[in-house]
Amino acid sequence: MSEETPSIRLPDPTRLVVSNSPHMRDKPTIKRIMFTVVAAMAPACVAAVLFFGVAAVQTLLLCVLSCVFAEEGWNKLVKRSSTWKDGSAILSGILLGMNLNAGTPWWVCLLGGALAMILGKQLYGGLGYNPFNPVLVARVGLLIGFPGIMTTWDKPAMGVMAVDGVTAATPLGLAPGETFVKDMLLGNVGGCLGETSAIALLIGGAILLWFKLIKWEVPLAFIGTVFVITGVAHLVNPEAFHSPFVHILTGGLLLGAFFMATDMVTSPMTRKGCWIFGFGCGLITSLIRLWGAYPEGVSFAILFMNALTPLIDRGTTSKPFGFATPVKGEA
Amino acid sequence: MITAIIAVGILGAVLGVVIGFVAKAFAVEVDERIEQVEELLPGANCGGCGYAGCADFAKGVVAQRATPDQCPVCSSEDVVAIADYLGISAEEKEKMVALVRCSGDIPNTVRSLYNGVRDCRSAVLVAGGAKGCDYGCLGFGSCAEACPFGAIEMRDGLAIVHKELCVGCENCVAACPKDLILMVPAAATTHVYCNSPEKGAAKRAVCKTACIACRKCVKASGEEDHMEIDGFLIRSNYENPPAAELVEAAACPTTALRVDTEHAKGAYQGASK
Amino acid sequence: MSDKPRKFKGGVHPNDSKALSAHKAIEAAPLLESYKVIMHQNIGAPPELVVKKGDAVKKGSLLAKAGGFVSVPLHSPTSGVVKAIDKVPGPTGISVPCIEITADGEDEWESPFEPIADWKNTDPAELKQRVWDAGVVGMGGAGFPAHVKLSPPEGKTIDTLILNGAECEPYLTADHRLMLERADDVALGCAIIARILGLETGVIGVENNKPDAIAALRDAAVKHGVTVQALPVNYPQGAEKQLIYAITGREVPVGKLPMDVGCVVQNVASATAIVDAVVKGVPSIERVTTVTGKPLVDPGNWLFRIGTPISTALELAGGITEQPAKLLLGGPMMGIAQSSLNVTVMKNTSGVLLIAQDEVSQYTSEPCIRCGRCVECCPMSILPATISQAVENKRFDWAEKLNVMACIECGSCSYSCPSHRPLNQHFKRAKVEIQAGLRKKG
Amino acid sequence: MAVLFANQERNKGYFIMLSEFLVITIGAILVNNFVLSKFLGICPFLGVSKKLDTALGMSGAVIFVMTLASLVSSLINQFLLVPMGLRYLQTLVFIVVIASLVQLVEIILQKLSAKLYDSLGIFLPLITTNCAVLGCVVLNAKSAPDSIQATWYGATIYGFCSALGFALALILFSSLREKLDLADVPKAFEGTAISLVTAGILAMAFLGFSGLV
Repeated sequence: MSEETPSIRLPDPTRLVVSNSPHMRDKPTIKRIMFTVVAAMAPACVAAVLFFGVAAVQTLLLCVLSCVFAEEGWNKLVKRSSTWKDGSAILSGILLGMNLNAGTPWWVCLLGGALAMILGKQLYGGLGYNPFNPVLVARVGLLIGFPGIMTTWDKPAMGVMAVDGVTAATPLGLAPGETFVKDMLLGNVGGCLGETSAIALLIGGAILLWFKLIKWEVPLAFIGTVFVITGVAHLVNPEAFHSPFVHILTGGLLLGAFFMATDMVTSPMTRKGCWIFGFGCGLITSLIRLWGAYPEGVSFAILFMNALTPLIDRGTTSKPFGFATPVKGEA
Repeated sequence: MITAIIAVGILGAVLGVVIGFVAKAFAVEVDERIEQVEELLPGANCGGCGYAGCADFAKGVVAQRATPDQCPVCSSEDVVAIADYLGISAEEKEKMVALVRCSGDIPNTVRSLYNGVRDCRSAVLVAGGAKGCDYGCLGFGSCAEACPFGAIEMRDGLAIVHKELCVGCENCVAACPKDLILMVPAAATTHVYCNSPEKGAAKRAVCKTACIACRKCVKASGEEDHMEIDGFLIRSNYENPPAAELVEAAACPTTALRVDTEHAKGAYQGASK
Repeated sequence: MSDKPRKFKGGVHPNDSKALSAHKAIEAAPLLESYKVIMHQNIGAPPELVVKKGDAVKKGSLLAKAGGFVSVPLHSPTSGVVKAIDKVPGPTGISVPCIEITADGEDEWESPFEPIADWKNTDPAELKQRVWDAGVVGMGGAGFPAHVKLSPPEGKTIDTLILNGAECEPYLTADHRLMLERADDVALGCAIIARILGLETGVIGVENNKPDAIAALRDAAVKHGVTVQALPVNYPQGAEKQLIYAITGREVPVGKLPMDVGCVVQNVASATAIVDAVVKGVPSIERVTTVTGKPLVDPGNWLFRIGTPISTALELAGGITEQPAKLLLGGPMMGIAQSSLNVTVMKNTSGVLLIAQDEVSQYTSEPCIRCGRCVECCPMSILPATISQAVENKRFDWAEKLNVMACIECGSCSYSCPSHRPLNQHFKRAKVEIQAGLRKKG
Repeated sequence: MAVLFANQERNKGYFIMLSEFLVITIGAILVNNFVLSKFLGICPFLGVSKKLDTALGMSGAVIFVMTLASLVSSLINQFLLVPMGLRYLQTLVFIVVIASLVQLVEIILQKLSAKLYDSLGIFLPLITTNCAVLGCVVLNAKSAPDSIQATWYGATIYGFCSALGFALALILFSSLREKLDLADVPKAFEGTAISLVTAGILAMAFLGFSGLV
């Protein structure tokens, strides 16, 4: 007892923390999640640099820097605590870079970063509150503002560390019938930095799925819907419409399906909601690609579905445990 | 020209008949007096009257379920105006203000380390909150948030009522999970800022400004009966409230006895241990 | 009843850390000089005091009698004198009244009732009365009077008895040791409760991570005509509603009790307390409690009498090697943090746990990033993220619409939240506010 | 079935009509959305979008008024104003029709759902001056004489679909605003400011549909 063993050390009650249960926390933090996604982007970044050379490095760096500085500048301006270290601004920067083409002028990159971080995110109160994917807000904003710049793509030149100034159209803009499947898998086609190498994007997507950072329902429903709709269109009229494989492997579909549509903040939380979300993205993308004025519809589709997300979440809440069975012998 | 007049005229007549018919079929009675009373009310929707906002209160007043003076915000002239409008008599009532019966700000109290939602009603669900004293102000400002008139200031983790801004709506009373807030006559100026029924030593262990029931103030008030003794706690007798001079005469050793305006200015320091 | 238990939706898998104390046999704590028995140890009405200051009491003497149907009597843990009716810090942090007993060291026994050896031929009503007289409460944590659960109201038929031996809380091993060392009594308790309810048999549900306890129970169960059901390891497997679902496939409707789906759930520790009360004539004055945590020198399981201060429990475990961040009563998922060592062991104190500084950092709440992890793991299938945002904005009407009342406060959502949001505290608050609102409405 | 396919010529006519309806529907709801690409009816769009429930009520009211106004105005225009050479009275007559319809909705709503009536408040009578309703009616009256919109059924469908487009924008926007209610928006941007930003981004998203029809 206490008299026999006075040397026993007991906790100092004044240094005990009181807080609500639970008193254990799982390991993942926002920072960890963000940097895992950054790591998942790495293969696509490497592929982009391989194909587009120094210009790709420049675009990516500019975007990341502008995002980080825009976020920090805003936080300073409205006197909020610094948030760039959580990694979300860096991730947005990389994603924005992947959505631009290699030869994008420096000022467009900077403007894009500011649009994404301030208009798309900080005006709403920062991470977690933005209803739209900030990167897509920036991309669509730039696309509407500078359609010329945003739709001229450099032709990739494997191994050449400088852009030769030759431009190429995205395969979606070319006449159907030509097949690029092998080139597209590797990434040897025109397009934005992140739109070219399907294999690199698939590796990244696999990483995200492995760490359970994205819900598999979204990319599956998204890509599946595009495949089915464009497939039917291609079967009906192969002259006018590309084969579904072209649709899947080209443009920002893989990038969008794995990295943009799955953004946690702006996609539904429920599994059922994710199916609907993915299906909606796929449907709108296909509509715009097949009949719309823009050759590419992924950004618009995701942005539109972002707006639908609160409604989807509301409509797909599953019945709480204990609501499923009626009470026996009671009205 | 004629055709135009006739066409528009017929059109108007037809539409008028339809609307008239529908208006009759779907008629709803509205008492105009309700709107008038609502105009006269302050429109703060503070709920201090016990009704859900001013519109609801106006309905109650017109239906004679409530009396105009139940509105804590209305000045007496407003009350008379409403009463005159409805042709009922108005009674004068004494103005009441809120009193936070605690003086334990951060420098004067022992606190436990608390990690969680910074809101009194949430904090009190976890280990009784963040202060050593079970009865004291938690200092997360739920009352200040509840006050529609900005009369409560949070200073050093203690809620302080600015009497001149308080209209007596009692929203803060319901907001405090520790039942610390008492409505007292605005005329009373001197209060004991403590609400702990614990023994003196137990109180002193956690707070430097607790009332330790030394009864100096009771003695100083002499025969006048200004103070009430309630176990280990002394209160002002609000039937016969003490004057500000009592504070000096009593020389409260813990400064729990205070004049409200001076308290709001932060003029008191806790007793050194 | 299927052989394979169902898996309830959601749940988390925290590191269980049970190895610290799972191998330590239950030791009886030595007799102390004084005990501070907290008066109100059950959910429901507080008991009424029957002793006064200066009274001499024996071990087992009645200290307070039940203050209503949903209330249980309180008995003295040892012989001695009632020194004072005092106050001690209660488990929720607020000081509560207690009866302080100075032990005379004799530990003289006075049974308040006779043992019932032939329980098989005793009237179930008498057995139930005995459970009440002995002051048995739900010893898993809630402290709900056991006899109330055994008294289904008119018109409700009970067809399943479940003994809860899941012990899904990390760190805790008290039930594990109890099931291992007193397997026979656990099975016997199950049989006695079954008789009170008029049932033939009962099921003992045990999580798969206690294979030795399952083996021991299986042998004993055959003897007493009850069955043992191994359950998958998934927190909160031991929550009443999830346990009933796992074993019977029935969902207890929100706001209803297990009785409403024909089930009664008792903790295994309550079952042994009932055996003590019926067969040995001993009231509920002691319990097995795990004293554990990484900062402790020698964690283990002890048989404490009620009223033992936590400081004594920590001394028995050899004291600490480093200052812990938190002291908890109960497990790390649902336990209550304490800021005083004067809290005493109660009938429902299943564990005394120290959490090391490096195990739980002081967290700051960050905005929700809508990752959906809380939605995935919520065993009640509600939307924790949305509800917490509603509560943050004081929109309790909204929270109610989102079924916050279904929340069982298991803490899985807060555990899994990467933004470290105090979700559970928000829900607790919302439930209190909504209930207060309902009371106001009448 | 055989009868249906017997008259090739007539079937072709149906098909063309059907595709024309489709064009009107998609055009009015998505591509030329009244709120987000024509920027008509912004007043209730911002005014009653704070809560989803009121937005739903407002949507219902607008759908009712816009469909009926299109039908009635088209009939009056086609069979009264045009034959009598009173085209110059169009605006006047349309406003009278809309005002009466709004009055009807108001009276009926006050009786049937006083709560919704209260929450819509001033915006209910303001449907009268809602440029979306008048715009829709005027667009019908101004459409090419051989287009489907010039017929009374085409006009009604156009009115109904335009109202649906308005409802879609309003409901989307209100669900977003409910979410914004919980957001930690900087003080300077709280309320209408952030709502307008959101409306802008929503309009950008709708821009993607351009060229669909």
